[in-house]
Amino acid sequence: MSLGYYFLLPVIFSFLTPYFKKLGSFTLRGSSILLSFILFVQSIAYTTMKLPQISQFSIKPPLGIAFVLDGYSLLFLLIFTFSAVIVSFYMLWYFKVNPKRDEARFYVFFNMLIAGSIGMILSCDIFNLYIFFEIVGICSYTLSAYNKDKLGLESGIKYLIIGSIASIFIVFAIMLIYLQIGTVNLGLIAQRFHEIDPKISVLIVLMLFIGFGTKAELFPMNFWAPDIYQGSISSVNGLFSSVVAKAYLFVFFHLFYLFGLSSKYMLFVMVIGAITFLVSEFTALNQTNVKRLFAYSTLGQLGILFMALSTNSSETVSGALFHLTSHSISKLLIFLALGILIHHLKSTKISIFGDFKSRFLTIIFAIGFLSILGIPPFSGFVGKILILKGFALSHNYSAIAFILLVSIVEAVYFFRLTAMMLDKKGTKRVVHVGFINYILLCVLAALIVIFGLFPSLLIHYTDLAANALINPTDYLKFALGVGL
Amino acid sequence: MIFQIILLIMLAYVVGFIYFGLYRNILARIQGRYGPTIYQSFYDSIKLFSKKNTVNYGWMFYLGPIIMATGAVLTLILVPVFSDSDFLRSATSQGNLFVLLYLMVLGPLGNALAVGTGGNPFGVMGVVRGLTRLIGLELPFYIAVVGLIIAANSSDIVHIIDMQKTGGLNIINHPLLFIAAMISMVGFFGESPFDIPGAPQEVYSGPRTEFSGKFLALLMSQGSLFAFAKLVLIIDLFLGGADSLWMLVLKTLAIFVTIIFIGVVYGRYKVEQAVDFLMKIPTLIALLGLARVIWFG
Amino acid sequence: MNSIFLLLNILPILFLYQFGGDLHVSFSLTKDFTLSLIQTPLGTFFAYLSLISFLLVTVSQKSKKLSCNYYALQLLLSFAMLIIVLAGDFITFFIGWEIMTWSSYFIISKSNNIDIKSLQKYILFSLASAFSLIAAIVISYSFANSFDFATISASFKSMPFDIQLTLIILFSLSFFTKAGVIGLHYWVVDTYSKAPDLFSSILSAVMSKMGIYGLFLIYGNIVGYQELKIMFGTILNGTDFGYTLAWIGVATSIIATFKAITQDEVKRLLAYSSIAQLGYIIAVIGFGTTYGVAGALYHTLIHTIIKLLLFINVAAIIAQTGKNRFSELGGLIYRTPVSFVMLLIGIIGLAGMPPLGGFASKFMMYNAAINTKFALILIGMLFSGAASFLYCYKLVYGIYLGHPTSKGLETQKEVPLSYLIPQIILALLLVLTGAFPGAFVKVINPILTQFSLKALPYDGVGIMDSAVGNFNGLFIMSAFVAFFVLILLLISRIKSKAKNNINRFDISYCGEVPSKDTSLHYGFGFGTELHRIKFVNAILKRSTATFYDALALQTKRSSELLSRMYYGNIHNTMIIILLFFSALFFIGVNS
Amino acid sequence: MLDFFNSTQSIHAIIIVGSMALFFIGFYGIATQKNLVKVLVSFDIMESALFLFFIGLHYKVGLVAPIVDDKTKTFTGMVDPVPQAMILTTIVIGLAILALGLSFGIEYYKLTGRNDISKMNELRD
Repeated sequence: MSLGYYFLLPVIFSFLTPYFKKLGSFTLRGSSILLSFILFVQSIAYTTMKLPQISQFSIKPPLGIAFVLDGYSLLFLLIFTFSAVIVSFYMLWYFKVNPKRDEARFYVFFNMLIAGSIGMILSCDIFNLYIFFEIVGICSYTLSAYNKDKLGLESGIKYLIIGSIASIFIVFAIMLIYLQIGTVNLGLIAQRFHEIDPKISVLIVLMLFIGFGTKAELFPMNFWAPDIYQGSISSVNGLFSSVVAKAYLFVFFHLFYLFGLSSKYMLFVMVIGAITFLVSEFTALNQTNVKRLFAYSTLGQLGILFMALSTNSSETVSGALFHLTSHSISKLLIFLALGILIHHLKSTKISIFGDFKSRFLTIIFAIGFLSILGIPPFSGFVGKILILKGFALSHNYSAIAFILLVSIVEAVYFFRLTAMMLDKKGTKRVVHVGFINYILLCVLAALIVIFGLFPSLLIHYTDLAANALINPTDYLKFALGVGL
Repeated sequence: MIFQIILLIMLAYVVGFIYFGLYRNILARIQGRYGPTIYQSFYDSIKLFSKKNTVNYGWMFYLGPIIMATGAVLTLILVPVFSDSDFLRSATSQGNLFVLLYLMVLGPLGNALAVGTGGNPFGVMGVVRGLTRLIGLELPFYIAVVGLIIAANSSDIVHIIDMQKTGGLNIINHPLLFIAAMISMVGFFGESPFDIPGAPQEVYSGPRTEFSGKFLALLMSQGSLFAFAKLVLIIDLFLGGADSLWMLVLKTLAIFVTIIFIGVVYGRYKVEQAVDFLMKIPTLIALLGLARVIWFG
Repeated sequence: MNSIFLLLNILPILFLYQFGGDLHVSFSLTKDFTLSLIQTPLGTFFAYLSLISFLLVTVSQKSKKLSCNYYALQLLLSFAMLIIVLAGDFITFFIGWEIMTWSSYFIISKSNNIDIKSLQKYILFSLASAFSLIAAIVISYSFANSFDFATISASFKSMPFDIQLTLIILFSLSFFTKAGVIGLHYWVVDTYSKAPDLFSSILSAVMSKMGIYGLFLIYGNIVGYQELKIMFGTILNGTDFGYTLAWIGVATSIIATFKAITQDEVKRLLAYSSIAQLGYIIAVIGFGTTYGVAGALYHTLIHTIIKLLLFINVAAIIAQTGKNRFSELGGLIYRTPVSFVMLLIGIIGLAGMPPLGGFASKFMMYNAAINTKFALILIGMLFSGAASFLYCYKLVYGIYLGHPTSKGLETQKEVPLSYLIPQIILALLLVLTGAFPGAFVKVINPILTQFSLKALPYDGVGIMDSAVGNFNGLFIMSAFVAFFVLILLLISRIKSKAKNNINRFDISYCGEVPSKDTSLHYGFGFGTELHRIKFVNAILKRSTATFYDALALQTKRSSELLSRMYYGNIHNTMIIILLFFSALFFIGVNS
Repeated sequence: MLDFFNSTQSIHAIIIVGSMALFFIGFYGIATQKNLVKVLVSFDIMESALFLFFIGLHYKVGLVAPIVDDKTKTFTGMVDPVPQAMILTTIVIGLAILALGLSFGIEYYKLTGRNDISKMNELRD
C-alpha cells in the first residue's frame, strides 16, 4: 500500500461520512473502526519492512511531493493509529450512553484529524507539512468545540485564535525559507540551511519555534492549553494528549535535527522544556478540575520530553521516545477512564475521585498514575530510567536532579487522587464501566505492564526511531530522491 | 560455688543491714536524736517476714519483689568482692560491667511491675519519678564508667581492678570521674537531694506504698544486698577493690559514710531540678574527666 | 484464605533453603539492563529475616477477616523484599524497592483509620527516598557503565572525590528515609500508627530493615569499609565517616526516645521506639569494624524479633478492646495474662536487660564503640537506653497494669490463639538469643568475611566474646532462673495470710476512699514531667512537622501564584506569545 | 520617475515597506482589539500582508505570469509559479479558518451575547 493511502483513506472516509450516516449509525461507527484498524494493521506491517519507505506522487522529489516513512515516523505512526483504534472503539460506548449527540460531526473531524496527524509525520516537504498542520488545527478546533455549549465554544475560539497566531509564524517562516533557498523540500532545505544568512536563520528558527512550540504547548506559550482540555470531551482530550500534541512535538524535533539546530539551540530547548515541566507540575498542584489537572500533567510530561529529546544523544532520545510512547498509552488510559467517571458522576471536580466505587477503575487509574510517575514495573519506569541514564552518560547531573525533584511534586497530586480513590469514608456511587471500555482499558493497562516487564519489545523501535531522528542521512537520501 | 554464694549473700545481708542501722543512727545524731539501735533494720526485716500481708493484688504483685530480689542477688554475685582471691571468681568472670549496669535496672523493673499491678497511682508516680530521675542519674555515672572502660580498654571488672594494682588507683588517676560517679551514687542510694522517688514525707513511702509483710521484708532485704553490691562496685572501680574482709568493710564504710554526709546536708530536689542539675554540673565534671582519659591517657 | 497464603509464604523459604547460598539467576530486560539475583550471606540473612517475619504475621492474621487482595499485596511485598535482598544489580534492587513502596502503600490504604494526609506523607517520603536512590544509581552508572554491584564497586575507587561523596550522601539519604533517621522520620510515626495494626509490625520489623540492608550494601559492598577509611581519614580509633554517622544515629536514638515517652497512642510510642532502635543500628553501621558490623547485624535481628512481638501483641489488644490509647486502656493483666507475659518479655528485650537477647546485641554495639574509642557515642547510646526504660514501662503499665480506664476492659477475654502463637515463638527466640548469644556468631561470620573484615571469635554457644570483655549468656540466664525459682520457693514457704481478690479501690489513698469516678490510672500522665526538664523540653517542643508543613505551605502558595498565569485570558496569552517572540528575536539577532 | 518605480529594487522596497506596515496594522489589531470579529479581521490583515510580501518579492520587472498556453515555447521569463500556488492554498486555508472562527463566534454570541475575547474566562479552575 502506498503511503499516500494513510492520508487518502481517512479523507475518503471522512467525505463519505454523510453517506454512512444515511446508512445508519452502525455503519458510521463501524466505518471509523474499520478505517483505524486498516491503518493500524498497515502500520504494523511496516514494522517488518525495510525503512525508510517512500511514496512519490507523479514527480520525483525534490521537485515533487512525497511521503517518507523512516524509523522515527514509524513509531509515531504506530502510536497514532493505535490511539485511533482505541478512541474509535471508545466512541461506541460514548454514543451509546449519549444517544443524542451528532455522530457524523465527530467522525468527520476525527478521521480528518488522524489523516492530518499522519500527514504531518509523513510529509517530506515543508509546505505540505503546513497544510496538514492546518488540517489538524481545524479538526482540533472543531473537536474541542464539540460540546456546543459555552465552555466548548470558548475553548474552540481560544484554540482557533492561538492556532492562527501559530500558523502566521509558520507561514512567515516557510516564506522566508523559500525566499532564501527557493525550495520547500525538507531534504534540500536541510542540506542548504546553513547557507542562509545567520540573522535570517535565527528569525526562521524562532518563528518555527514559536509556531510549533505554541502548538506543542511549551511554557510561555501554553496558557491556553488547559482551557482547551477543560472545554472538550474526554476522548478528545485523550486524542489531544496522545496524538495532536505528539504530532506537533514530532515536527518540532524532526525539523530541529534535520536543520542541524541541535548544537546551537540544545540548551535553549532544554531550558524551555525544564521550565515547562516545573511550572506545569507546580500549577497542577492547585487544580480542582480533573481535566485541567491532567492537562497540566500532560504539559509537564511534554516538558520532560522536550528536555530529553533535545540532547542529541541516541540513548536519551531513545529513552525519551519510550517515555513518549508510554505516556501516550497512559494518558489515553487516564482520559478514557476519566470520561467514564465524568459521565457517571456528572462533574469534573477533583472530588469525583473520592465518590466512585469500582475496583476495576481504581486499579486502572492506579496503573496509569504509577506509570506516568515512572514507578516499576510499569512502562513509564523504563522510559524515565532511560532518560536519566542518558543524562547521566552525558554527565548532565543537574537535569537528573531537576527531573527527580519535580517528579516529587508530580507525585503529590497523583497520589492525592489515588488516596481519594482508596479512601473508604464518604458515600460512594457504583460506576459501571461497560463491556467495551472494560476490554479497552484492559488492553491499555496490559500494554503498560507488558512494556514495563518486557521493554525490549518497544526499545527496538525507539532505538530505530532515535537513530533515524538524530542521524537523518537515510531520510535525506530519500527526501532528495537520490535513493530511488 | 553455691556455698560461696550463700556466704556472700549472708555477708551482704548482715553488712547491708548494719550499714542501714548506722545510717539511721548518724542521721539521728545529726538531727539531735538518739536513733534506734544499730540492728534495728535487721530486727524489722525479721519481724516483717513473719507478719501478715494486708493485701495481695495477684501474681504479678507477688512476683515483682521476687524479680527485684533476683536482680539484686545476680548483681551481687557478678561483682568481684575480693581483688586477689578466687572467691566467686568463676561467677564474676561470666559477666562484665555492661551486664552490671543493666542488671542494676532489673530490680527496679520488678518493683515497678509490682507497683503497677498494685494500682496505687502514688506508687506509680514514684516509679515514674524514679525512672525520670534515672535519666539524669545515669548520665554522669555512665560517663564515669565509660571513661574507666576506655582507660582500661576492657569492660571486665577484674581487669580494671588489676590495672589499678600497677597503675595506681583510679580515684587518683581519674578524680573527676570519681566525683561524678559519687554524685550519681548519692542518687542511687536514694539520698537527698535526689530522693524524690521515695518521697517519704508526701506520699507515704512512694513506690512501696502497697507492700506489707513478707514483701516489704523482701524489698528491704534486697535493698541492703543491692546497697552492698553498689558499694563494692564503687570500690572495685575506683579504690582498687579489697583484698581482705577488713579492707572491704573499711572502704565500703568510707564510701557509705561519704554518701550519707552528702545526703544529710542537702534538701530535696524536685525531679526536674534533679535531672537538670545532674545534666549540668556532674555531667560536665564527668566529661572533663572523660576528655582527660581520651586525650591524655 | 489464610492457610493458602500461609503456604505461599512458606514456599520462598523452602526455595531459598533449597538453593543454599548458590542462587545466581539473570534475566535480560533489554540490551542495557540485565536483572540478576545473587545470593550473598548478607542478603540471605535479611531474606530469612523478612520471610519468617511475613510468615509469623500471616499466622497472626488468621483471626482477621482479610480480603484476598490484601494477602496478595502482602505476598507481593514479601516478594519485592526478596528481590531487594537478593538483587545483584541496582536495577533489580530499584525495581524491588519501588514495588515494595507501592504495594505497602496499597496495604496501608486498606486501614480503617488512615487519612489522606498520612498516606501522602508515606508515599511522598518513600518516593523521595526512591528518587534519591535512582539519582545515585544513574550517577554511578555514568562512571561504571553498568548497574552491576560488582562493577560499580570496582570502579568506585576511580571516581572523583566529590562524586563519591555525592553518591554516599544520596544513597544514605534514601536509606535513612526508609529507616526513619530523625529529620526524615516525619512519615514514620503517622504511618506506623495508622497502618493496619498487624501490618505495622511488618513496617517496623521488616521494611525499615530494608533501609539497613541498603546501608550495609553501600557501605560494606559497594564502597567498602576499607575504602571509606581511605576516603575520609580516621578519628580516634575509627573513621571520620563512622563518627559522623554515629552522631546521626545517636541523635536519632535520643530524640526519638524522648518523643516516644510522651506519646499517648500505643502504636505511636512503638513507632518512635522503632526509630530510636534503628538509630542504634545506624550509629554503629559506619564504624567499619568487626564489632560495629556484628553489633548492627545482631541488633537488626533482635529488633525485628522484638518489634514483631510488640506490634502483634498490641494489635491483638487493639483488636480485642477497640482502644488504642494508653488513656483508654489499663488493668488488662489478669484478663489477658499470656499477652501480658509476652509483652513483658518484649519490653525486657527492648530495654536491653541481660537475661534476654536484647542485651547481647547492645553489648556488641557498646563494644564496637569502645573499640573505636567513640566515648561520647557510647554515652549517648547508654543514655538513650536509660531513657528508654521509661517508655518500656509506660507500654506495659499503660496497657496491662493499673486500673482499667474505660468500660468493658474488666470483662475482656484472652486474645485469640492465632495472635499468641507467633508471640510465643518470638518470645522463645528472644530467650534463646539471650541464653545462646554465641550461636549468632556463626551467622555473622560469613557476612564479615563478605565485607573482608576479621571474623568474630567463637567460644561456645553461650558466650559472647569480644576484645574488651565477654559475658556468658547461658550462665546469666540460668543463674537468673535459678535464683528466681529459689527465692520464689523460699518466699512461698513463708506462710502469711493475705486477702486475695480484693476490691480494686482498696488502696492507700491518702486516707480517703477513691470512688468509681476517681482517675486512678497514671498511664497518660507519663512524660508530662519531662517537659519541665529544660534539655528534654528543648527536644520535645521542636518538631520536624513545622518544617515540612511550612514546605508544603510554600509549595502550595507558589502553586497558587503560578496557576494565576493560567487563568485563561486569551488576549493576554496572545500578547505574551508575541512579546516572547520579540524578546527572543532581539536576543537571537544580537548574539 | 516612472523608471525608478519600474525597477525591481524599488518595487521590492515598496512592497516590503507596505506589507510590513500592513503586517503591523494587523499586529496592532490583535494586540489591542478585544472584539472577536476584529481580532479575526486583524489576523486576516496580517496574513494578507504576508501574502503580498511573498508574492511581491518574487516578482521581477519584465517577467510574465507563469501561465502556459499553446504559444509558450520556453519556460524562461516567467515568475516562479510555486509561491503563487502556495499562496493560493494558504488563502483557502485562511478562509476556512476565518469561516470557522466566525461560526464559533456567532454560536457563542447566541449563547452568551458576548464577543469580547478577554471576557471569555469561564474555562478556569
